[in-house]
Amino acid sequence: MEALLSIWRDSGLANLTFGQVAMIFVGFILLYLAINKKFEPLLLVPIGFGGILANIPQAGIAYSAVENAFYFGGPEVLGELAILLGSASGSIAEMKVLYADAAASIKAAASFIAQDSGYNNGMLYNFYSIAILSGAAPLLIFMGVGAMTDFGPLLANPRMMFLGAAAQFGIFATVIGAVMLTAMGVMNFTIQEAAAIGIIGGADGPTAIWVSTMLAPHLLGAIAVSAYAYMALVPMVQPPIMRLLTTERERKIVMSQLRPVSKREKILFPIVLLFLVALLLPAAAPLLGMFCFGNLMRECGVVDRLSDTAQNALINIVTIFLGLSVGSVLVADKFLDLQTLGIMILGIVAFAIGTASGVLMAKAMNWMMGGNAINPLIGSAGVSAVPMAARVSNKLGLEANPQNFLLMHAMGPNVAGVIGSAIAAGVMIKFVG
Amino acid sequence: MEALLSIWRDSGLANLTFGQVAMIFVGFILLYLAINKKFEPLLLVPIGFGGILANIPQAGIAYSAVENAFYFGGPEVLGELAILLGSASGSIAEMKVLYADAAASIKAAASFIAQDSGYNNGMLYNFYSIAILSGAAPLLIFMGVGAMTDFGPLLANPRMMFLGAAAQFGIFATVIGAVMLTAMGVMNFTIQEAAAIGIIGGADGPTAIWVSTMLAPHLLGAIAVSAYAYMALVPMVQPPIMRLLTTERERKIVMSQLRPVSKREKILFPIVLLFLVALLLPAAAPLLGMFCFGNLMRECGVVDRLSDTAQNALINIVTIFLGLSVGSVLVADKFLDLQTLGIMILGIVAFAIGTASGVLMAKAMNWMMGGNAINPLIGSAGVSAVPMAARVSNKLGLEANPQNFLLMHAMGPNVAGVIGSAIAAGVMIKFVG
Amino acid sequence: MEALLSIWRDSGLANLTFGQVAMIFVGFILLYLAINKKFEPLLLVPIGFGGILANIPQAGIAYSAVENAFYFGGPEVLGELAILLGSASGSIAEMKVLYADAAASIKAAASFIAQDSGYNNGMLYNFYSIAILSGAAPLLIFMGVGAMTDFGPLLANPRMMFLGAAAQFGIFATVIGAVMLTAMGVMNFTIQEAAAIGIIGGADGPTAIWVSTMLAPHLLGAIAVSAYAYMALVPMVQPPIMRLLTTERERKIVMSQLRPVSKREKILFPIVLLFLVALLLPAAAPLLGMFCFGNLMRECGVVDRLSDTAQNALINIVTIFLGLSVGSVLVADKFLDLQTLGIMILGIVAFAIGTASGVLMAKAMNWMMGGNAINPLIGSAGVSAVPMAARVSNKLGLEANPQNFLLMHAMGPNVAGVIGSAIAAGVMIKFVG
Amino acid sequence: MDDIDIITEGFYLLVFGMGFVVVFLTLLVIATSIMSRIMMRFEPAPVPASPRKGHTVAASGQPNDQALVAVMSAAIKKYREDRNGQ
Amino acid sequence: MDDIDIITEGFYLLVFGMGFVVVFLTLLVIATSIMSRIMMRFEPAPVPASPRKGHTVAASGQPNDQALVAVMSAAIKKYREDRNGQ
Amino acid sequence: MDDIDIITEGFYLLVFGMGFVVVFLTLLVIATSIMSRIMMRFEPAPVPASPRKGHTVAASGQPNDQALVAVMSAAIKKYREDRNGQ
Ligand code: NA
Ligand code: NA
Ligand code: NA
Repeated sequence: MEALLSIWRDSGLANLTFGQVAMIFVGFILLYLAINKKFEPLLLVPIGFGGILANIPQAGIAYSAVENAFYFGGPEVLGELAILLGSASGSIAEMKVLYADAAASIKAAASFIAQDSGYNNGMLYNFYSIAILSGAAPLLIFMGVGAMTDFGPLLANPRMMFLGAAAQFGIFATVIGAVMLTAMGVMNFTIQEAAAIGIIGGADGPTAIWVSTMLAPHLLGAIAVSAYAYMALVPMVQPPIMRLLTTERERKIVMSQLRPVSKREKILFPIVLLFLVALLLPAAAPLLGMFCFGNLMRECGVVDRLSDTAQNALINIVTIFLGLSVGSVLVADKFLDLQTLGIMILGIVAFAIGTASGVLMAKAMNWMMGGNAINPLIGSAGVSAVPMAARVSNKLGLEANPQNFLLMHAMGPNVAGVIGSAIAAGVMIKFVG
Repeated sequence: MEALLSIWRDSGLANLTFGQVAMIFVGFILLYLAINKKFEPLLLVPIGFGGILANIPQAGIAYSAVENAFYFGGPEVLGELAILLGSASGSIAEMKVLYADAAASIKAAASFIAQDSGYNNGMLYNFYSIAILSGAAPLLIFMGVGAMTDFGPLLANPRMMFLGAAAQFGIFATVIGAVMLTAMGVMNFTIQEAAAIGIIGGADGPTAIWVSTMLAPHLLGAIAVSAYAYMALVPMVQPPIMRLLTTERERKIVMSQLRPVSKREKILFPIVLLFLVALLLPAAAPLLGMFCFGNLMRECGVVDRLSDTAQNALINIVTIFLGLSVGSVLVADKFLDLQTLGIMILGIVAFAIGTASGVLMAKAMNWMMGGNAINPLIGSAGVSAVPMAARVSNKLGLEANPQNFLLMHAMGPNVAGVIGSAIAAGVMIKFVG
Repeated sequence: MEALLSIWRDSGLANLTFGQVAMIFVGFILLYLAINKKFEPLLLVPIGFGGILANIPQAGIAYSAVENAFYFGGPEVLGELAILLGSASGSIAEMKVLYADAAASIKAAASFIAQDSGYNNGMLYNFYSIAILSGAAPLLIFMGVGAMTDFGPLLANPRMMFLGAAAQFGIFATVIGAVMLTAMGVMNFTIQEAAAIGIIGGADGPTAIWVSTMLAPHLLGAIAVSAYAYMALVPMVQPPIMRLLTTERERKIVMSQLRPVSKREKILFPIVLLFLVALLLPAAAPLLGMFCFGNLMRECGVVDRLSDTAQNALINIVTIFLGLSVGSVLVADKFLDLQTLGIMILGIVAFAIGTASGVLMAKAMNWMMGGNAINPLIGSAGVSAVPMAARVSNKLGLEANPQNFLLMHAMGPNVAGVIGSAIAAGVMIKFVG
Repeated sequence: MDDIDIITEGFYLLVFGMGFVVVFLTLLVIATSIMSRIMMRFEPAPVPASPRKGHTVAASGQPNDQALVAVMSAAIKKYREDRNGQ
Repeated sequence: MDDIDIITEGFYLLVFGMGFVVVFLTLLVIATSIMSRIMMRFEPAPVPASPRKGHTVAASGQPNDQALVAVMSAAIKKYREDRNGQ
Repeated sequence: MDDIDIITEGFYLLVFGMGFVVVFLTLLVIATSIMSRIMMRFEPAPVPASPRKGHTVAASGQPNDQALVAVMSAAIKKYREDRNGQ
């Protein structure tokens, strides 16, 4: 009887909180979007599933050993932790606050106490420590992305870089938006949080995760989910903005064919880029360094087996762990918050502004150069979201003129956008990190 | 001369103990079984080789830094450790006992002392910490197995689940066996040890490793070896039991063809399963959660590259480390024990009972439903051991009736057995963990 | 304005030291050699790139948390570290020395202090800890190399082992060279450093890295770079020596065809080798153990999927991390040193002596056996550098006699050289480690 | 007394453990059947009970397919070996 | 005061951040152009602007190639499944 | 004195180290030969001295094989690229 009762007492059903139900529902929505709507499934399937696992009651899969001791520990272990943390009341709420602010040595001691009482890090917490807390996973993803990126179209027409720069305006405009909402008392973001939210507008998942790990780790879940969700929404969000800001005639502009690019140029480009980053913005060096390393492996032609692995086995493995880890922070008290709503709204605004800035920059460049060399539709590809944004440009170009293939032309600003967001990320970390 | 002497003094030959010789011999037997008899070679080759490496005298490959200091350290480091551990006698035997029971903070301090004297974790000990102590390896294997599992046959006939349930009786009957042997004074198992031994009867290697890591880590070697060895013995152990419990006529039963199963059902099944686990038995959530995650990646159709990696590169890498790590605990003082003999005997008994229970359950189902819908030969497949047990069912079916292909029908109970053992594992951890 | 100044103050350009410029230049040279000259690109591309990343000013990518606190920390964190380390002057130079000699527990405490002030391990430092400090990466590379090695030609003619032994004379002669330079006051090497430098002559990258990690970690960069660079130089360094020491007639010797080798012999060979290592030189057991494990996986025929992974995904992943990690120690104060020059010179001498010893040993064997069974050109392959050295033998054989295919014959001493260097490595660690 | 205790515990484990396994899998049968029924209403059963991993199955009557795979697997192996060795 | 502070900080970030992005990418345009010009002097542009990853591109007019790939990918898949299952 | 010490150590290392390498490999020659002899009694040498990794070897007189591999490797590469890009 006692046993039956214990089964029931410790079952998920008897311990389910409203927050957990809500977050499991959020997880299902992410899985639905990923599987049925094909929203960035490579990330959203693991994130959604990780979110569900993290919210299974009583399982503590996403908690550290100390958190597990807090939630499931008896009076003995809680008493020891209260003494260690200097908690007067001994209430769990107070201890959690004290623990969050404790010195690293105190945290280590708390972990030892928890382990001595049989509480261990949950599996997803271990993944989170290794993949995200260490900063390794976004960097390795970026290495793989570098190994998958062909800078040929950008090298053939380097001025496209300006479109990639302009589209980052969305990032900084969003920071202002977040700051304004705070000033107006609607939301309450610190400048660090505002900066991390702005990066969503960079349309680059790993960059957003990397920045928010450093500037606002408690918002990681909301930011990562927004970033990937909006990257998937590119084909819906961008076209109306692009149509609004361009004339039919502009959309019909046929661009001149790209010049061939030599192998040597492709090999040297990641080195030139690394060189500039090293000299001007060391804060962006880890992210762009790994990106350039991946790209050099791809282009140099002598380490194809490493490049293959970086693009396949390694990036897939890291994606699985990164996705589950991001999912592990989708817990009710961090996610079900007015802030998350603010982040979602600001994120989409960032996106829209970035898209508009790119298109307007393309028009400005035509105006400045006094010609019609650039179809403004490719400006929107400057937000990154490779290769989706470039495909959107191509699609709208074909609508206006069935012979107008913009894909290759749009790949230039598209990959420039990746560089642009990484630079913006470095600036954020440098200024407010 | 001194140098020559030192070479000899520190050579393996001069330091070989009987236990090491015996364990190296055990390692060779495992390699022989794996290579010549094809006994689960993917695990038994690394386990056997790891066992040999762990028993090389003077190399300390499987020892932690502290253990290496105990075995090879001079009086100075031993003195420091004795003070830390509060050992009155300063004998290594006493210190080992004190160390095993020490608080986590003391263990960390002991490790610092050992490192300061130049003793480091052996390579296999590092693998063991990362793969097994953290609990990661069995979970990742389960993710890969999930990605390899097709639930179609089970979904086409969900009642096959009862066969997978019945076969788990072997697990619990074995617990009783272990308990009885203890009560009779023949062996001396705690209830935790009995539970961990019982799981061998689940015929599922990663589940057995995961449970014994939590309930009886000192028996890990014997339990893992038994589990994999008996999984390999399925084609020998099961047929006589199956023939004994069935009539020729029963064995000839031809089962009706399975209905087609839609893609959607396959996508939803891992979610339904996860849902039930979350609500009813959170203790099984890490194991079955990863299993469902792997299966969802397989079936959802939008993350094929992740599913491929989970089934190939990742599971292979984890298998290498898991195997070597299990091998690293095959040391004389833990393995060459009467308990190991008890575990081997109880394991095979568990297997036999599980097989019999599955077959009898199939007969009972026929009897209850008043028909001949189920060929009792597929009941034995409920023990898991995918896909070997299902092949055994198929083979015996063909013997009785050369037109009777039972393979697909047996896959249902077979994969149900995997779920059943994981649930049994969760119950064990919940009740005695 | 303040912000612009801060951007400038923290930019790479404003902080670049001469040492960093020089080391970045070294990185570019390594990339050039790897990409344009195909010098062991699989290692030298990641090493070169890692070297550049490690020397980006202000980024601290290759520093530990404590080092980052030293270089970038304010007076508060430096004050705390000075108290912890017992530094009277509080100067960074003094603290670095004290930290290097501090007990492991003090180092852990310093790391906590640094983390509390917001300083973290750089990415490359994390890779270095996991891949090299733990000793894992060279061992996993060796496992992969084992899985790629075919011992057939050696088994067909085991006496070729003597050539692999003779070529290791280069290793020990180099130790004498280093010792002599020290005695003459030209250089200043300890016996540990001399031993680590000697291993360069073993022409085996992972072995050299493994040994120098244990005997002379501060020379790791120079030793690893020399080892891989000279392996790439084999086709240039060896031929003149080989021509000098052989007559035209000797080079024309056609060797009798190799006997067929059975699968069983190939399976048993790694076990025999492991057995000898375990009995005679446990210090070499981790390295040769993993090598034998890889080879057994290759030959046993029942774990092909593990063998494939060890030869592809796993070794590629480890190579990326190992290369970047080695690159991370290419920092000015460790590399731009007279010692590095000494290491480069001694390394090439080791190589030359090893080549000569192999060739002379082949001639001696012909003389002792009173025949012309062995073409002395294959003696040089005994240095290892698989398969390049064997190809060099083949090429020179074809030059002398266009029908004389020595490749397979040279593969015997070639793989014997790998075993020989690993044994030499074990002896070094045993005697001076 | 210890002996009796452990026996009691063992039987508890047997009864509740086995009971739980049966109850759980019964609920899974029910949940799966409901799910399948709902799904079949939407989509009337297209895919045949996948012999995706059916090794023994074969019998798909396409010897060419088998031969092609055999040729290819050999060729791929050779290609890989050549590449590895370079 | 806090509100004003954060607004100031936000605008600083906007001005300096966006300014830095533009300056950096402008320098990158210049550096890339210089690099390309130097390279083109050495090697007069061989490789066509690689559609290496161009998915939509195709149109290489070789249906045989496509068909071969399709046949092979299917065969490889089957081969792998068979092997995995063994 | 230090200098003399390190020279002594160096020579010790030379003599004992090189000696050990030679002794070890000699024992390995002996052990391998014994093993091979025993094995050959059981199984009289079937597999030809594997040119499994022999890159230069070829000369197996089967140009078709080579061509097939070449075609296939190209096709596989293309297939992978297409897939990666999707
Ligand atoms: Na962007
Ligand atoms: Na089972
Ligand atoms: Na060598």
